[in-house]
Amino acid sequence: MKKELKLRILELMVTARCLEERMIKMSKSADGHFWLGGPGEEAFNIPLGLLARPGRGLDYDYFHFHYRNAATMLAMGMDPRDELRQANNRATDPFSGGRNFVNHFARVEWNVCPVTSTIQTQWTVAPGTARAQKRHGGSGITIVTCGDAGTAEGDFHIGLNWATQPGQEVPVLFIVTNNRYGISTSYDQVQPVDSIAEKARGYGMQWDVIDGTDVEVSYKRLTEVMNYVRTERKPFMLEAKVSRLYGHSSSSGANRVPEGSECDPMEVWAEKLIKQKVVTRKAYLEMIEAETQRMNEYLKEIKAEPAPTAESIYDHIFKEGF
Amino acid sequence: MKKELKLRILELMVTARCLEERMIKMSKSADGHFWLGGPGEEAFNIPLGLLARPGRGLDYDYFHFHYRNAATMLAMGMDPRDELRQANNRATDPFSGGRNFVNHFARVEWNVCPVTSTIQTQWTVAPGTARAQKRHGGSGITIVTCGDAGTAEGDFHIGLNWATQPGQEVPVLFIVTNNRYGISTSYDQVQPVDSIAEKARGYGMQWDVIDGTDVEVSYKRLTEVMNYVRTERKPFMLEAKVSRLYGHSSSSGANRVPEGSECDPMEVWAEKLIKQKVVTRKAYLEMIEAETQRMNEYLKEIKAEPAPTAESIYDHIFKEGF
Amino acid sequence: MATMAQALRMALHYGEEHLGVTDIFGEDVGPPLGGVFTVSQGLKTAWNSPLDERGIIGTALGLALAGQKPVCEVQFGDYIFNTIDLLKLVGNTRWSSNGQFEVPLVCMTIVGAGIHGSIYHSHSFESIAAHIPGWKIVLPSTPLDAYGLLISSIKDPNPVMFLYPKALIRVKGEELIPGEPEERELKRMIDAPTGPTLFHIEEARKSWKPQWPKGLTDYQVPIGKAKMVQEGRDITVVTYSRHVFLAKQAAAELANDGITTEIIDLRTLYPWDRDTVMQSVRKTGRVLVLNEDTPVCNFGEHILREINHHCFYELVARPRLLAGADVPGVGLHENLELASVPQVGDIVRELRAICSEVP
Amino acid sequence: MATMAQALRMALHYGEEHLGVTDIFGEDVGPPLGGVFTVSQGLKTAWNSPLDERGIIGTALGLALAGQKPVCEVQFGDYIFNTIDLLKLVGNTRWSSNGQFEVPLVCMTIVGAGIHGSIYHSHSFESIAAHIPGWKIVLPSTPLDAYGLLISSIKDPNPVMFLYPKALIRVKGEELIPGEPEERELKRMIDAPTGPTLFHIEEARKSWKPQWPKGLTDYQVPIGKAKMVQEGRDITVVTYSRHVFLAKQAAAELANDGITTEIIDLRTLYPWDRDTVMQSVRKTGRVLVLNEDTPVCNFGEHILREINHHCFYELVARPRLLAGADVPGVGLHENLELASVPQVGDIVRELRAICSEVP
Ligand SMILES: Cc1ncc(C[n+]2csc(CCOP(=O)(O)OP(=O)(O)O)c2C)c(N)n1
Ligand SMILES: Cc1ncc(C[n+]2csc(CCOP(=O)(O)OP(=O)(O)O)c2C)c(N)n1
Ligand SMILES: [Mg+2]
Ligand SMILES: [Mg+2]
Repeated sequence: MKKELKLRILELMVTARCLEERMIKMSKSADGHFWLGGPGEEAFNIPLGLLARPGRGLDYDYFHFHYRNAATMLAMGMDPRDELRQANNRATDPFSGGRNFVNHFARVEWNVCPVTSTIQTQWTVAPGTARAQKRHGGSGITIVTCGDAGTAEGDFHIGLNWATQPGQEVPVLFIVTNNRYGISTSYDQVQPVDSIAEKARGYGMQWDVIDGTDVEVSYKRLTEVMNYVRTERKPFMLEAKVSRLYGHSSSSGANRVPEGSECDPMEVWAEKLIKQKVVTRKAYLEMIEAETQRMNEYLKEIKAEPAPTAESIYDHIFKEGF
Repeated sequence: MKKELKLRILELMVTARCLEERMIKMSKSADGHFWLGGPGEEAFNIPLGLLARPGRGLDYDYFHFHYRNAATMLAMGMDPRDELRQANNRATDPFSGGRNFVNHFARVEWNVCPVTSTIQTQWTVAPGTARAQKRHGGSGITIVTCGDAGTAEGDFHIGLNWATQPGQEVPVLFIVTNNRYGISTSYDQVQPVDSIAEKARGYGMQWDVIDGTDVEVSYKRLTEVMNYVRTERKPFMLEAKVSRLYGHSSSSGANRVPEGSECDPMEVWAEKLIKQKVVTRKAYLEMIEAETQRMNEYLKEIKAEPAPTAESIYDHIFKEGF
Repeated sequence: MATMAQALRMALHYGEEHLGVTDIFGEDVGPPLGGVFTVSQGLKTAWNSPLDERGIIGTALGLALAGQKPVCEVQFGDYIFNTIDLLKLVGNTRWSSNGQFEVPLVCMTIVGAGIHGSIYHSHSFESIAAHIPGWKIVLPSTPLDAYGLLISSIKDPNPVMFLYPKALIRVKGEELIPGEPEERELKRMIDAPTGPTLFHIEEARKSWKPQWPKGLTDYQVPIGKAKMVQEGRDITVVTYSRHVFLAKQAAAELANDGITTEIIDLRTLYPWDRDTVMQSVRKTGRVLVLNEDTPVCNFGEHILREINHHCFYELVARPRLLAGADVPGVGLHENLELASVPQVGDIVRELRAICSEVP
Repeated sequence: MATMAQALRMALHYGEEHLGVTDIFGEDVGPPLGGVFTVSQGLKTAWNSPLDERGIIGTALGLALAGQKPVCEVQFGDYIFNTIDLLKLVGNTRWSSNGQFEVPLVCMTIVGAGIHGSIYHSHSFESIAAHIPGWKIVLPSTPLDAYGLLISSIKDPNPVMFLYPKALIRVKGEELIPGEPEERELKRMIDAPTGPTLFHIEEARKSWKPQWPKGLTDYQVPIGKAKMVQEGRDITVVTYSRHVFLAKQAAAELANDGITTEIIDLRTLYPWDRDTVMQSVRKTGRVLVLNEDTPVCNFGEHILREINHHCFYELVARPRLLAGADVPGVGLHENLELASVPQVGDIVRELRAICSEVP
């Protein structure tokens, strides 16, 4: 991995973290109402975003995200202000116009399909975009993410089954970010086996499980499996073990988990780069400082933007005048 | 296998076949409106019924059947007239009072839960009865059956997942009778892998695939796996390859498939027993003749029974006066 | 004349050829069967899905998000109830994304009783469908309307729920579809050969190709426009689907007493044609809303509310709903089916009651 | 006074101890959390299910078929829409089996807007629920009613859909539940200790045991009985849940003009209390039906139909429905939420409009 890339990933990690922390604070006031997001998943989610091919239409990748993919969106080029606009439910929120919760992305220019609150339904939708891509040709793929607990829904099976129809295997990268919790219910209480991805075997699908808190492991394996899906035009299931550093959401205590209880991939990566002299500790701390500051300023800026109006509730239900 | 048992199974096969053929004829007239059922599955379904433990309450087995289990019900002791009562939608139909299609059993005295038309939902219900049985203790198990195509529903995953919860494995025998068709859609068009049961591995569940047109194979393996489920109090998935001798249902041509295109387990078993001198060909043919005759008489008899009344549509919606 | 199944097949063919339809799919929709009611025989984009309604709706949504034009089928309306959350997503995708994503899909499913379908081949779906925002909902009663509404549904860039009546699927029309050949000719051209077993059918269809009529057009029935089935002075019946015909029979009986009945076939349930309905009710002052869904939160109650709101002081008798019985299903025996969904006699009874009501 | 969450918890405890409840389960219902709204803390039969609503309803049905008495929870009403087919099965099991199988289960789920819940924590469910035959449906507005209705629901051998309002779950009651201790005492006894993170919460609760109040009774609110919240002469409001309180505020405004409003809290939606409603409407001649579900095939339209049918000639003004807006969801921003579900100002406006209507 080149030095520039290493540094770029650290920078994105810091941006993502500072953005999420900014939004956590907002959720405790009328500025935000609510937060849930991805601290603890950055080492995986950023490589994912860097390797993805956002764009509009069948030549690009399609995305069906879980609600913990802010770092992926940042790596794909999202302006953090856009995320804050949604968190602060401004009319200028480009994803939903102030309608949806934070981290519920939708961006048609990047093929980012609307993130839904209904857990796991995205796995039932993903084979559809991939089918269109398979027919179209090229190397565009569909990327769909979910959490570990959500894989209990029947939609888990449906996604895998539709992606592996005989003669119609479709290019979907199925990703489970396994933080070993669904809200308060631990993995060990509800999952019969060590790995979720292993179930892919029953569909004749390739699969793997990796440490998603390790940047290099994630980057390397994602490169390989995305290449496989792009060229073979077949699905792959990747499970990444990740942390959930601020708990489930603001409703269940968005506070850091006790020091050391879960791996903080940003800290780990920073220490590594400091050791490798890619960055100094001072520069790293300044980076955090600067990004925190930037997010504060962004928030001030976007708070001045217009709020959605009452009448706007009727906008965009149907397309008219076609 | 004792001679008596062999003969008993042949008799049951003949009864089941003659009953179904009687109902197929009914479906072509106003006597029945519709038919679907189990010819081609008898070599498996009869051993299943013989080995099951019908009765009321937690000390007995619970059943969540597919609509092809008439032979199982006969093996459990069902009076063929009861089936004809449903086929002819008499008020005396003990399963549904003339409300439901043929082969939609429900018999509380035997823990036969209502057969639903909604494909595969029974797999989502089965872990519930099994959970009660696990808590109760004893050796009662839950038996749930389905076809091959229906396993595409999300409920397939749900059944397996709920039956294998850590520390809460429950005694369910999951059975797929694989006739390689869902109405007109062949197995090869929609199933990515050779065996459906293999998916059980992803849940840490034991599984097997057998030839369900072979009486001895079916009887032996069912004895073993039922014993496993009864004593280990854990689930097992068994896939049985079967025939669909009269097509999907009366709506899609209830006519025998072309001679030799699918194995007729009754013919195979009869030939075997004739060879083994357990039965003579003459006795076998007489048996068919007699059973056909018996079914004709039963039909005459039950047709004289009362029809459901218009007012009865409101009966049994709610339990009143508790 | 074409049956409704043939009309739908021709409209789907027109959609494939001229309107960009990319996928017609669902359980048994592709070869060899071409649909359990023959609707999708011989169509070039038709394919068989796994037996999985959630996957069907999900895949249709995915295809639509990726710019395709899918027409998906749920084999029976009775089996669509495991997809309500997904139908809600389909309906809210455009709105939730603040207008970014279009969802140009059509979902077809056959509904209603009347063919001894028993508990699970008799369900209505319109009342729950109409409660799901973001969908247009149509429900034709004739082959010509079926053709025209399906063309309109395909052309519509919004999600359209295309319901059609089981009891009428094999009934021939009374009006010609533009471009429709003579009846026997049509059958020869577009009905797939059949056979006694699936094996024979598969064999016979291997070499079969439909000959599509050349003159088919994009004849449309606009979404949102009701049809005045017959005019009358004394009472209005607002209905749709199979009950249009039962209403006509009931009206014929009343005509013997000199009562003339105006019958409106809504055809589209969302958005429905308020103008036509209100105008008629203002004229007659009496109205029966008629359908076969169960009566609690029935779509007819919605119509009644609007009629009451807009015509309250012009009504000369209580407006009424005649709907299915409040029971968990339609039983198989004829006695049960007839008692569970409105029959001609019931309609006559209600019409007379309304007409004889003296405030 | 107890909050609704505490009231429900006590009723569930009473159910476990005295009414044969065998399983209280759902997502995060068991330890350590005891429900995302604390409803099932400390209950001995509470357990965590997989994240799977279909599995929850299916297992509840299975348990009930096997003679158990399950109370299952769907974490939010917004997530129940993937189970409608199963809810239909639950509702038709007794009837389909000709009375053989009882399904004595309770399904609890929290509904409604009012807490900035955005699109997927604001849904109503009563209209679709009421369209599913075979279920009783309750929806309390106070902790005391919540207790009494939950006891009744558990005692009922039929399936009961127990809906309860998100916006009121933490609101304290104004009436004492029989056997309820003093407020701080109650909190000390039955609220589980909390902490800043899940790790702390788990730790703190390992050694915790609730102390259940000794004097709890089987106090019941009968299913099917509405509550007369306040009497009035001029107009009737038929409502339930959170809108009982908004109606009271609106009525207080109208009282300034000398208009007195009768407010009925239905409490049970199926079967609902026709007697109380009709009696009131006959008295006042004017009625507003009020709820927050979307307006097409809204449960209020069902009530309106019945009111019209039974009281048409006694009505002195058009009866109306004030419901949620016909939009795909409740948007997050306050402006959106306030515009999407009826507010006090909207209610006042409608009440005035009905009262000032001159035929
Ligand atoms: C269908 C559905 N059921 C329940 C919920 C409520 N809910 C939101 S997040 C969540 C837990 C998800 O856990 P997991 O899938 O492991 O993802 P994580 O949050 O851990 O990333 C639950 C139960 C929901 N949003 N959708
Ligand atoms: C949920 C649902 N979807 C569709 C149907 C219609 N249908 C009835 S049987 C059937 C095919 C079932 O095939 P399979 O599961 O292989 O069982 P088999 O009939 O072959 O025994 C279909 C699609 C249904 N009954 N339920
Ligand atoms: Mg998780
Ligand atoms: Mg099959």
